[in-house]
Amino acid sequence: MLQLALQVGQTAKPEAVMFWILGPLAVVASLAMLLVKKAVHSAILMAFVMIILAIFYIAQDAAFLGIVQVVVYTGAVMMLFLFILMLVGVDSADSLTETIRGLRPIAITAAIGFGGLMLSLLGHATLGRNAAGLAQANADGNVQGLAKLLFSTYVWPFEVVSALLITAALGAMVLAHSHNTIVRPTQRQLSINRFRGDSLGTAAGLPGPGVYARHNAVDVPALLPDGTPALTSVNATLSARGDMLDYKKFDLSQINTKVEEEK
Amino acid sequence: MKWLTLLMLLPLAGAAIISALPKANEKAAKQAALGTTLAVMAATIAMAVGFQRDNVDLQFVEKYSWIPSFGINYALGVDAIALVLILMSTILAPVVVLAGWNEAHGGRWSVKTFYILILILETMMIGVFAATDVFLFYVIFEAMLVPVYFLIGGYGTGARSAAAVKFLIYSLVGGLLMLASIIALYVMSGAQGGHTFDINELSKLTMNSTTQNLLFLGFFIAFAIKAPVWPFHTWLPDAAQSATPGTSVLLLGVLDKVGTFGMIRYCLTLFPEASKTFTPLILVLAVISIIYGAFLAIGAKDIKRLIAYTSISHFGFITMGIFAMTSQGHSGAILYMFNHGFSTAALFLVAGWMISRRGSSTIADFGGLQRVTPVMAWTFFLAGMSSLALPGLSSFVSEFLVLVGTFTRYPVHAIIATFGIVLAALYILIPVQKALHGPTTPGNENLKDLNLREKLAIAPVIAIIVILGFYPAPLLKVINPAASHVISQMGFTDPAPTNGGK
Amino acid sequence: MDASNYLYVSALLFTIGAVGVVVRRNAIVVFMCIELMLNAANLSFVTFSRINGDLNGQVMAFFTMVVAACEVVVGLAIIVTIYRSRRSASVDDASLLKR
Amino acid sequence: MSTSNSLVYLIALPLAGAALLLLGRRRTDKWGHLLATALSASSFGVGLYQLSLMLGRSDEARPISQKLFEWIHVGNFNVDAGLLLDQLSICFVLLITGVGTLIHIYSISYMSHDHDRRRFFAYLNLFIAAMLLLVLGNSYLNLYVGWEGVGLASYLLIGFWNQKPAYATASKKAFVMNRVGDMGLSFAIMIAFATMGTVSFSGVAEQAHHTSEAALTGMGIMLLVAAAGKSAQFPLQAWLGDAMAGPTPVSALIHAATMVTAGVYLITRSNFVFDAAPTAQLLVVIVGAITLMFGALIGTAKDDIKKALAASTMSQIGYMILAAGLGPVGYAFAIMHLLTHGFFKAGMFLGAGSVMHGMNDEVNMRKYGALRKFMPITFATFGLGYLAILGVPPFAGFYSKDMIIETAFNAGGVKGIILGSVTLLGAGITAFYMTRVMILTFTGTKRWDDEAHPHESPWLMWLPMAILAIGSVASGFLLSRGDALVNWLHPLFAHHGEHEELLKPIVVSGLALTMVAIGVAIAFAKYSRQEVAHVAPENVSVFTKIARQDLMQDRFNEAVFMRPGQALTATLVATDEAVIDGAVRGVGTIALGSGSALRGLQNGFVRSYAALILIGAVALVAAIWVVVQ
Repeated sequence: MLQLALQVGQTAKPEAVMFWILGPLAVVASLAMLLVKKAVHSAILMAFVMIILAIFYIAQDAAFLGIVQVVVYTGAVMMLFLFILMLVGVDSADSLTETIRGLRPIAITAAIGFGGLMLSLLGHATLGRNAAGLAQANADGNVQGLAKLLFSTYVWPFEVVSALLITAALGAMVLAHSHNTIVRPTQRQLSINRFRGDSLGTAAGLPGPGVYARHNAVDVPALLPDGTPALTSVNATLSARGDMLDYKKFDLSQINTKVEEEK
Repeated sequence: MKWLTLLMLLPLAGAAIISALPKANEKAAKQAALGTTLAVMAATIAMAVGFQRDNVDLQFVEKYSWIPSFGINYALGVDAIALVLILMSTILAPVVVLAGWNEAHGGRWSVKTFYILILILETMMIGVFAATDVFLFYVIFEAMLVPVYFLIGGYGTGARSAAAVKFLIYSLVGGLLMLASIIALYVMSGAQGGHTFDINELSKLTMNSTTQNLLFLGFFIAFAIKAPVWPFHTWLPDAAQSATPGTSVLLLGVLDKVGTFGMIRYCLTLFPEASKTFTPLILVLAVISIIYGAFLAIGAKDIKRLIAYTSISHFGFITMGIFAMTSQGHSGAILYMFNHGFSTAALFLVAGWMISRRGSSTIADFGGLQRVTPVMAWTFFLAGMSSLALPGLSSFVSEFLVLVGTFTRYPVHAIIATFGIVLAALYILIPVQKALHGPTTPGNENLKDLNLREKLAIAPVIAIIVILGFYPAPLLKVINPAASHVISQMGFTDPAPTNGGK
Repeated sequence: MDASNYLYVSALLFTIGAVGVVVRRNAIVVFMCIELMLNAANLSFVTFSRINGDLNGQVMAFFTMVVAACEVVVGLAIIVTIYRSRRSASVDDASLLKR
Repeated sequence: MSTSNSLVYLIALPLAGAALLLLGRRRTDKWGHLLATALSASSFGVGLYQLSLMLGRSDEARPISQKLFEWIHVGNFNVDAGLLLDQLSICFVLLITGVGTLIHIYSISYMSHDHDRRRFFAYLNLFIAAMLLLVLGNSYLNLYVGWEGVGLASYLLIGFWNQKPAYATASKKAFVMNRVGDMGLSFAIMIAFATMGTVSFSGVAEQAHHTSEAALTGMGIMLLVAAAGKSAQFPLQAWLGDAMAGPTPVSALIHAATMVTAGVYLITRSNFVFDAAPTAQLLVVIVGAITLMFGALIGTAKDDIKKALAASTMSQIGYMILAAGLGPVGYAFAIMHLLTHGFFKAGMFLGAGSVMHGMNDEVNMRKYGALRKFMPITFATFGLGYLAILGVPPFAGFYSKDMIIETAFNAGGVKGIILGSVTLLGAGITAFYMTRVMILTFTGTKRWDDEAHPHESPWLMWLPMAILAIGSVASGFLLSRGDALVNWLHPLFAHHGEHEELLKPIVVSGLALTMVAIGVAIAFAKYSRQEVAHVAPENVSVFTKIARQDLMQDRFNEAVFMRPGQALTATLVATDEAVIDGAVRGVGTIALGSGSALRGLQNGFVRSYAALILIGAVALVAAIWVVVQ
């Protein structure tokens, strides 16, 4: 017994160090994922958590799963996320202010309750005190062990899951395939719209950023001849992301008064 | 010959024919409905002739396996009680069709649909009395609500949708309680030698008194709502007020009888001990129904509501007769069910004609009808006299039997209930005075008297009321063996004359 | 090193993921949170596999991954479709369930 | 008991008439009244034929019966529709059909201007049939059918002119109060069945000896209630005065001669019950005595001739009930008074009808006066009836009423003295108010308006009056000659030896005549010597005021039954709406409310659904936690 305990303690030491560093990191990263404002940041944090989990798998004698985790999640799934993010673009609604009244306190209370109860339950459970370890099961190698199970006991679910995967791929294609519900306007149509539209203001095309302004950066709106900023001159994505500079600073009227005061 | 199945199929066939008719040809639909109901009536009478009246077992028995994995059978059979009620239903059906010839106009759906619903309802009316499999009974018991719901909600007047929903919900609540009891019976039958829904098998179950009491209540409340017994009655006046007169006749005359019929067939047979336990309570409810219904009828301002309240009073008598556990009370109650069907039918039909002529169902809007429409006034008066149980008319025999039968075992209840006959005089004579007597109310001078169709419709009802008043023996001879059989099954014998303790 | 520590981490991650699903409005982030919850479950599976000394848990985790991948593919496709018609990836905007 | 097949015709003939006339409707307008009269007369003929047969048999063999058909047979409750004709019923049969036929004849003329005459005759025939069933039924239940049947006929006839709301109300009142009495009869039948197992007269008579006094007393009291309802006895007397709303022949037939005496028949018929139940018997006597005085007092204050006569009827029936309550010695005298009363009161009612006929249907006696000259025949027949009711020898009332007074005194002890005094006093008051009626109507000066043209009635009307007047004169003498009626009825009643004679008949007659003389004298002094006012004077004593209002009987009923009843009805209607239906609707409201509250959760936001799932998960884990702990 003592022998065993010592043995476990010895072999476990590096793992413990690893765990105590990476475990909190994973938790913090996932919390951060929850709290950051931008979806891109969330995605990066998510990838981070997943890599940590891959490490955990490997540490727990699940080498194959660890590799798969890196390949599938951090590789494929997270790329997919980022790809979609880029496709969809950023959204002005993506703020952290709650719109459904009372939902956030309820969610947090429930989550605390859930987490607390789970932890308490785990604390009371009597498992894991003497982990059996996978030495025996992985005797022929982890991949071989898994393969044996997958292609014997779990062959039927395995096939079903493969079918699911194919169906999902097909489904995604069908769903994402655009039927051009909105007819894409032709060059001619766009031209007509420009000149026959409500105002002729757009006839010459959208103003470029920074014209007449004190800055000519892309995130600063141009100023119209009367001194008012032309908001359309800044790229819509930038304004949606909130990356547009505060144009009030560059308002002509403000500039003029400042100049006069300097005199 | 499979009489009962034939009886049930006939109206369905009629309904199928009507549904095949063109929608525009309303007259053909009416004629087909009348023809079908008359055929059913003839078939029922033919079947009744073959009934052996001294045989207390179920007769015309049919049994086919329906859902074998649950032991559910399509099992039919009638005893005298069911026979009498089926007879009443099938006689009333053509009367209702003929009397309410123009009832379906102005409904939400077509005239065709109205008669299809009526015929489907007739099938169920026969089935509900003939079913001997508890599950089959339950299914029909609930399915009956559907055509009635549409008849009230689609063709009624006033707040018809609300009334229909109220009726439906009340009945469903009762049905739900009954279903729970039925499932419990089924489960227990499994534990005691094989799952079954057969009423004869179920009546042999042994169960402890608590179980029996609870299951009894499940059944009884369902039937008390149906009947309706105070305090489960408030759906009836609303439904009767909103429904067309013909529907009301079927509702009060036939559907409500399912309640009292169920008390005999299911409550007493399946739970004899619990029935005895609850008898004091039920008798009190019955007496309250009698008096309460009568008072409300006196206070009613709407003629249809008034009739509905009188029925509550009458159902109190029937319930009291059933639970008095004497052969007089029992026979009286069964006879009362039959008679009440006709006297209420007469009242409702004539009231319906009065209302359709006047365009109002408020009693105060009528007046002096005896001068204007003597035949209609007379039929209403006669129907009213039957309702107040005037000797010489059919209701008297049954009411008096119930009272006498109750008196021998429960004198106090009988005495209080007898006060109902004074109240009955009031609740009939007050509307008679307001509607038929006095000076003719302005607007009523040109009302038309009954036409030939209406006379033809009401004549058989009045004839039955009068003939059975003087000569109820043919019916009593059929009912008596069955009634005494139930009483002896329950372990009761009629109290012997006491000679006042001397 | 007590293997059940992984379970604690798993529970915490799962809880955080659950909160995220409820609180965040961007559909993509919601999906990420769901992935987080699935991963937390996977961690539990792997840990239990280790505790029990057999590979069944790992097989389960493997299946979970595949299913999760399917779900992400379809889910993101749905998001794209919705975005195309509504110009928004907020889950609150798609509240048609109410009607 | 021998059987007969012809009893049914007694009832069937008038019943067929009623059915024919009612169903035949306008087609029978021309000859309906003649048919009805003929059928009533033929029924009388059958009665006479039965009497002749009966006279030819010995005492024991006289009752005959007929079973018509099986009626109600359930368990040991067995009632056949059966008829019984014995010495008692034959008296009634002849009275009903005889007087009935006369009144039919009278009505032919009296109702000739009414275009609903056919309906009137149909009702009359219906009444005759029902009344015959009442007296011929061989069991209480059969009697009950006739009992309610006459109630129905009475209702229809009182309300014959029901286009007048007051008349319609009067008919309803009569029916309802009768129903209270009917309820008593129901109870009596129930008690009979529960205690003796039979409801036939012969069965109850047989079983009465074996039955406890308590049960018989109960039954007796209930029979008394029934009799009080039908015979307008205290405390169910209030309907009779209003019943005068019906046409006068109806008042004569139903509310004087026949139907209202059914109570006396019931008590006499049930002699075996009352003989064994002294308490019930005593109550009968008390009710009779109270009603006797009650009716007499009301009679003194009424200006409406028909109501005065109605009050007198009530009072005279009080005499009969009182006599019937005195037991075996009184039954025969009750019946005798009933028969003679049938003649003279019917005659007087017809006379009143004749007066009204000549006076444009005026009923207020203060608007009559000096009619003697204009309607001599009416005056003569009315006068003979008047002498009969007063009990002046040798008119009918002398024989019958004096017998009752004598029997009352002979009851012995304090009871005898009280009863005797009451009957004597009643006789005096009767003399007073009947004299008042005579004076106000026929003598004095004329007080009618110029529109009235009093004239004698046609012969169809005065002929029945004349025949009844002959009856008023002779019936008493004929019935009491050699104790004819007493001996005739003797076999039906039990006898407990001879009663002792406390007062000699001659003394009683003397006392009675003295009282009558005093009454007549006061009436003369009050109404003949001085001018009669056209309208009833207002400055009268409080007693007169109370008497004019029927001794507050209506006020009492209103205050004790009607108002609380109406209040109860209103309360129950409101309660039904608010409480019982309210409870049901409350359940519905709760369901709806909780539904709409829960609907808030279904806000369509995926995230809130997710939150719910989370809460569910918490609950699940919490449950596990609880189980594990």
